[in-house]
Amino acid sequence: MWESAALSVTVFLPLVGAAAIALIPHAKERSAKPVALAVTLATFALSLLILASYYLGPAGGQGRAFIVDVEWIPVIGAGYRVAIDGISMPLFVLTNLLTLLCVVYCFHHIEPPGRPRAFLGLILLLQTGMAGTFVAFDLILFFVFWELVLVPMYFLIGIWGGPHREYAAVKFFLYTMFGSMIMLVGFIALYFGAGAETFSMVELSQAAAGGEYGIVFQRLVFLAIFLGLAIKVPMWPFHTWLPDAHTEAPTVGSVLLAGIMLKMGTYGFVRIAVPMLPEAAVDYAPFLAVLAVIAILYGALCCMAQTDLKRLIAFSSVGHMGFVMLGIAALTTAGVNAAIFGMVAHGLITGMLFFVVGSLKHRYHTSTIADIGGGVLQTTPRIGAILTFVAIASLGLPPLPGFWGEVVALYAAFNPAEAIVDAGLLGLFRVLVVFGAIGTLLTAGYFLTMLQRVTMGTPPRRWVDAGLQDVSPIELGAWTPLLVTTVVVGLVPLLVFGITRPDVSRILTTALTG
Amino acid sequence: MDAAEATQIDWFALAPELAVLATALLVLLVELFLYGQRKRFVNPLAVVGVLVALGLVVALAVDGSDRAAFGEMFVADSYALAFKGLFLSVALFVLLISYRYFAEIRTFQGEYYFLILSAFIGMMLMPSARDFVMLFVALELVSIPGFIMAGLRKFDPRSNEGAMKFLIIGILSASTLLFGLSIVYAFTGTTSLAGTAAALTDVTREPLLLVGTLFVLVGFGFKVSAVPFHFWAPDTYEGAPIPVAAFLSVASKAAGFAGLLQVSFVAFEPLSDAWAPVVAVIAVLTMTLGNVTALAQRNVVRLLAYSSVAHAGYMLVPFALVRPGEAALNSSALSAVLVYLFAYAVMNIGAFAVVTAVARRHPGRHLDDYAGLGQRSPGMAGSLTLFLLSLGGTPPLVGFFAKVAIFAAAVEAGQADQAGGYVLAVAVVVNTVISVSYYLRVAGRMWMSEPTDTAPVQPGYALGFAVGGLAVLTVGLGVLAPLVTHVADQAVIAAGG
Amino acid sequence: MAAIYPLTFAALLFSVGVYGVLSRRNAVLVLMSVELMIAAVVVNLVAMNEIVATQMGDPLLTGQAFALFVLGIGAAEVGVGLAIVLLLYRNRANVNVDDAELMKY
Amino acid sequence: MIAELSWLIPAVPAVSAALIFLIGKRLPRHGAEIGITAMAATLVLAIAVAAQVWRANVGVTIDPEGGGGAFLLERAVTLAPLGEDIAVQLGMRVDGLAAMMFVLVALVSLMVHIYSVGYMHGDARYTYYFGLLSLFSFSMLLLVIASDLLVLLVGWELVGVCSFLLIGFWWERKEIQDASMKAFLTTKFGDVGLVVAVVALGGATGSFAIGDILEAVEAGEVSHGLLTFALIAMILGVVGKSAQFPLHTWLPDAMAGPTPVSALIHAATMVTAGGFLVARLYPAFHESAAATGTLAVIGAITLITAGLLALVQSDVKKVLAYSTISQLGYMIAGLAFSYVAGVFHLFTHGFFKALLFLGAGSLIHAAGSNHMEAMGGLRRFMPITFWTFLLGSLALIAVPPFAGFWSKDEVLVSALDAGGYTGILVFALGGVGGLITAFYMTRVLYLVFAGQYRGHGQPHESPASMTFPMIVLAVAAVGIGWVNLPVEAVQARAFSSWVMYDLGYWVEHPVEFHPFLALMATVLALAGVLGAWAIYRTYPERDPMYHLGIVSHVLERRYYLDDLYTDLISRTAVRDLMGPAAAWTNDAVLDGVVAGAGRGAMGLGRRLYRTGDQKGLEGVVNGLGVSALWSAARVRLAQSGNVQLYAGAMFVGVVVLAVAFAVGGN
Repeated sequence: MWESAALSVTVFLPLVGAAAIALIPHAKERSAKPVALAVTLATFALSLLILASYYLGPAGGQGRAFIVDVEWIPVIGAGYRVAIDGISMPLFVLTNLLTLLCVVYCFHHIEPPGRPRAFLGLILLLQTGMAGTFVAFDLILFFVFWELVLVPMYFLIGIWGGPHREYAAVKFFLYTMFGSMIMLVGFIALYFGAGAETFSMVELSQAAAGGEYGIVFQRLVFLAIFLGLAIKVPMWPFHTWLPDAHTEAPTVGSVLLAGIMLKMGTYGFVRIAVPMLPEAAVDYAPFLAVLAVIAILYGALCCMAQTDLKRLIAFSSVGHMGFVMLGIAALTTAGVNAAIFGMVAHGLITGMLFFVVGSLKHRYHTSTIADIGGGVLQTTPRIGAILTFVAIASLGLPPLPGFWGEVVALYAAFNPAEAIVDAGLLGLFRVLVVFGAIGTLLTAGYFLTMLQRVTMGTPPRRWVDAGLQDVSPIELGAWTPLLVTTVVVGLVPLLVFGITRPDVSRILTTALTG
Repeated sequence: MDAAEATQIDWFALAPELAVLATALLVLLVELFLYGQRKRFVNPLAVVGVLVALGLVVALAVDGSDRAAFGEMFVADSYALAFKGLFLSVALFVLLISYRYFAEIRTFQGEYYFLILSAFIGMMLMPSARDFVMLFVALELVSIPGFIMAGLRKFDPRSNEGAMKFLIIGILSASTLLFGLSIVYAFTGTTSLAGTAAALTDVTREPLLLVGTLFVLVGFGFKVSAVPFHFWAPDTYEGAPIPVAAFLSVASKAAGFAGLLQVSFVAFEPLSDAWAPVVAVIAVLTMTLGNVTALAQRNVVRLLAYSSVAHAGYMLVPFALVRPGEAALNSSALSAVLVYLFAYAVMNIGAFAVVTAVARRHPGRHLDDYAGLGQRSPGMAGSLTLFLLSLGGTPPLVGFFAKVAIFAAAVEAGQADQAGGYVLAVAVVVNTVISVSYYLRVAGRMWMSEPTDTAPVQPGYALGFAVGGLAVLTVGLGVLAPLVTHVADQAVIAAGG
Repeated sequence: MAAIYPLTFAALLFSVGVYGVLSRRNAVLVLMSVELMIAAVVVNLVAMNEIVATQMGDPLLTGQAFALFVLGIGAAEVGVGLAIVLLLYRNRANVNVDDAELMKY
Repeated sequence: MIAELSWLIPAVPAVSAALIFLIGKRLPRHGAEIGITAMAATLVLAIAVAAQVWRANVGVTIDPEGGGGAFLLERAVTLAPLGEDIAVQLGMRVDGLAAMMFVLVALVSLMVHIYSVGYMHGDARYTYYFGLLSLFSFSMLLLVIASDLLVLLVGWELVGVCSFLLIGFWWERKEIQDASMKAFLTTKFGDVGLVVAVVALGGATGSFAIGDILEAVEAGEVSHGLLTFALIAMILGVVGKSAQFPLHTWLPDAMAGPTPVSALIHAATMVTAGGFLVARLYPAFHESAAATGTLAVIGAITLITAGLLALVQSDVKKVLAYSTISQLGYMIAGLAFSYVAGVFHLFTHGFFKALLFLGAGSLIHAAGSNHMEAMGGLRRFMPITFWTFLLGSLALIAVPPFAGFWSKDEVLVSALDAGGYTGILVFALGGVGGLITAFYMTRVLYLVFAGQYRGHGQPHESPASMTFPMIVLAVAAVGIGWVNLPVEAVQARAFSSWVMYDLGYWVEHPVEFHPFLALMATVLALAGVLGAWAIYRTYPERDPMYHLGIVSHVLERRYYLDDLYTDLISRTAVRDLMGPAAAWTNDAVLDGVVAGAGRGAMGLGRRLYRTGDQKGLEGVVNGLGVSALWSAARVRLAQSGNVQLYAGAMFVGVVVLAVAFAVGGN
């Protein structure tokens, strides 16, 4: 019973919650918050239970567990197939954690026009979409969840966002939609390409390992799927929707966008693109790697030009996801491990960054660096300290999580998969490693500059007089879990590497060695 | 066949049509004896009649056996029943939308309901017709009431104008169709679809014959408003009463597709390799032109009109994939069209329903009338958002699975090495994105800008029920997609005599 | 009798109708041109029934029957058409089809 | 056996750091007590471990063939599996080198803790300061004890950040912010090389454990090219961290931080991490002549240029900073030829340079200024400071028998023994460097302690909390060199065998003691002292010696030549030409390059963003949308509203299609 129901309940509980919130009468708007809190809390607790029983249960901490495989649309062989394994687990838990904290944060502040009912309803809807994406084992189901995410985020940005919100929202929606539609075509091609006409990811992976797909076919379909995923990641040069979306989005919107939604793209590479199109993956690996490194350097350089905190962090995401993609492009267990670790790290740290910047914006009514004018460490010492910590964490200071993701990705790129070496591309990858390492330097550069201009120095008079309030208890409540998790995961990387490694190596060995 | 069997009639097979016919006459009669406010009670009457017919259709479906009448000119098979079910449900919702609208105009209610019911009789005949004569009769039975209904707002020059354009283009295409038929008849010597198919399998393809078939297709192209036969649609929709616009954009279009299906999948199937490419071009043109033009629209009804043109384009894609003798491919193409029609009916009527409701306060139907609707009446705005997103093909709404069906058909064809399949799929993708951009503009207007007036929209019970029900269907049929796909998959054309 | 004659005749008739529809401003004349097109169809059907029936024994005289249907429905259409033209006239005091362009773009 | 507990050595400061940050503020002494107790405990442990290693290594006789036999304790737990067969291990690698570093770090850190109680007294962020000190000690010890390159990298980066935070401790002032940024980013630039090196070594050997890597290298499993590449990359890291030419410019600026911090981080411990790293992987470096050659050249250039720069500083801390750079140059150069030489100099230098900095701190504390013009005659006011400072200076000048003498001598000897271009280069420049060192230290001594007090404010001796550490370190500065006496009387070359990683290697590479050479070095040093004495003796007030009538006159005359020499050589040549020249190259060229690089990156970023991102990519995306709307505006014109045009379009369509159809159909 637990085995079969747990995942579905956890995924759809927020949906139910959203419905419940929608039914709250307009007069009792406020009571939406506690409801949402209760729902997300329950969801998070459930996901922790799942995590626990994944280890203590028969799965013993590897392989797929909580498998549900029900016929859904027999005509096109799509089923309601959900399960969870070592690759999904960290992201799944992270999703529920971040959403919970976002809801907590909403007690502190919701951007105008307020309307907590609608806001929280959308957040919960979003949660279902994100969590579902990570546990779906059927391409159509995956796609449904994947797209389900767009709509609430569109409204979050469009209604609660900044001055250019509508432009940003539409751009976000259209850009991503375009990619995913192409991806859908790719999925359907996979369906007809395999002998067994099914959308089950597991069977398709097996089919691929069995050499069902011709190389030309693989290359075509990989391109289609790549487009969808790359736009979501976003990989250079498909990233232009991201800065606008992040800058305009309300705080928790940015948090979820950066914290979870970007991971959906990279997760797609690990779960779909590589296992189902292995040979094409090998062929395209160098291009992925090059794009990734371009993203690293490019993101860092663009950050140096930013005058707006949120936009700066947005571009920093481009760079960080570059490291993730570099790891994936290496096509080795270490690389994919590093990628997943990098996703978790980026989720925790960048999520936290957006929280802090959001709070700054809430206090200063601007996120422009020049207007804040430095001295945050004096006006609001705690926030300043937290910002410093998170920024340093984000520039990949060991032993905080960012470091493990980056350095292991570099290691993996230095020793890419056999197939790549056989293709005589070892040299290319090793050169890329050097450039990637230079990227870390640039990252440190702009983050420190940012710190210097924001936290250090003496604050302008007006802010001193404004008597800004330091961290509020609610904010602290929303942030402490993140900060603690960041430190713990950094000190004990086993927490993530341990979970992911067995399944990653299983997937890669089946995919690459047949 | 000889005259004897030609005159056998299976009344049970005809029962739904007869029920609607009876209702139509009854409505016309009863309305004479009702005065003032009471006239509006003809609407419930019509509803009851439609429900009865629907029950009969279900009964036929349960009975399951393929029935025929008039020497198999008329066949009630699973395909026909599926369509009849669709048409009657559409009729139900159109009636619900019409109730308040016409009760408030207070003119020609009897005539209106009579006309619309007779139009639906025509539609119900359409999928059952297995003979060009019957097909033509059904087609005209749909069109002629349409002409009148479009002009029903006699006092409104726009309405007249719309009706006139509709009429002229309509008659032109009808006569084109007939001319084509007469030519085809010259080559086949029969008017039955199956007979035509048989005759065409091994015929020398003279240009004249091909032109004839093309003329026939053109006749239906007008009905489904495919480019370049679509010009009437926006103007007519704008002029017509909104419920009629809904009727035209969904019901009569669906009827057109039903006819087109029989013609192209049965009668002209042997020549498909000749005309399919042409249809492909038409399909791409239609969806692109519809979407691109819709981008520039400020009048919501016109916007929906162009969007419905675009959707016709999507629905034409499977026709472009038909190949002679490839049963598997063709059947999946067929069911793709069916799925899309079901989905399209649900979401488009929904959209028009909301527009009707809003138009009560803002007859201008301008985009700005929708500003801040989300705060004025969240229910309406929410439903309209659902319908628009569904039209844009967002999962898990029903429109998404319709798109999937189209993609599937296209890609399957692509797999069966017609590269054209992939091209069409990509064309659909690009167009979907374009379309989403203007759907989102409406949605954004509703939620993201401040309301110009604060009074909520009062749809009234019938309309409210219609909107709610359709919203539920949009989500429900999305999540329970099998319901639709299964029906579509079961529906196979039993080629009559 | 060779099929080509009636076919050519019908085609010409049809073309004349089309020309009329496209060129005449007066709605009534447009409708009359439509009648020409329909007439072309009828000619075709009857003639073809004659020729084809002789080739492949068609007991039901389909073409003839079809021609009757066409005539009937064509009449109905034009009837409705005239009604609408009348309506137009009432609201606009002329029946020029090309003046009717309230709705465009 | 106590060495098993070595993991406590970094653990204790870590705990103390956590405690200080959490509860420090509420304690009576605001957290200082925690830090001091913790470091004391650490020191005890360190000494115990060191003693055990000593017992194991010193005095054992080993046959030349056998080799090995040096004390080595490795314990590790897997921190996380990274890939198929590679993991990162949290472990300790305790050998002589580690034990030596334990003692050095623990002792200096403890002294600095105690010293800071007085020095930082009353500062607003007192607790934060002590927290950072403990954090730094932890990081440094982690770096030392690490058995895994990744963990070592962790420590390496952590000390960098601690240094960043401590330099920028008074972050209100712009120049201090800039200094801390410059320090962090310059070292980070070096770290790029280190990261690449670590990744490369790990990739080449399939393990990040130092032991495995060394084994693999010695077994020749790593291709020579790859090894050299990795080591050169690593040297980049060393250059950055140990402030070697040309990346040394951050260290003088780092003096903006509190002086005790300079003593701990920028003199004794962190900056020596580079040398430590080389020593850690010495067997690997020993495999690659290219790497060692690079080390030698870099070290040589650094020691001479930095020495020259020290001549022209008026800020006492700056003098010490440049002298540190120059001494680090000695270490690196020494490591190029002899393991022991470099490590030994690292060891002794740690003590006396820390001492000198603490002394400088005490001076600044008293005079309220860094500038030697504002000092003078302080000997009378602060005797303890004077004497300890003097001892430290002697050690630095390398006057026998003070600590510096033995270690620097070791460097020169090994360079000479090694011979070759690099050897000669290092030897020659090292000799001259000795002269310069002596020159500037003497100059400092005179300017600060001799003559009258020229500053304002009331100079006074520093409190006991500050003088005590200086005394302790002074003792070390005097005596620590004797642990490696070359004479057989006591335990000969105890230090060498103590820190040696492989006693067999030690047998193969004995370092002889050349009395003549030592003498020459001493003479050079004394020459420097004399030169300085000759110049600064009379600066700036009138020297009573002038009033001794004829005697002084004769002395004056007798000193014509002397003056000539000193004027020409010392003052003009050395101080007025070479010094400024070097200073200019430093500030204008090297510093310009470093800063320029930063600005360049910024500029590039801006241009890229404006044109590339916002115009290019963004333009494409928006362009699509715009073009769609544009075409919409055009296309809709077809909907003219005229029904006959509609019909026309329809028939045109029919005809076109019909033709296409009729032609293409068959």
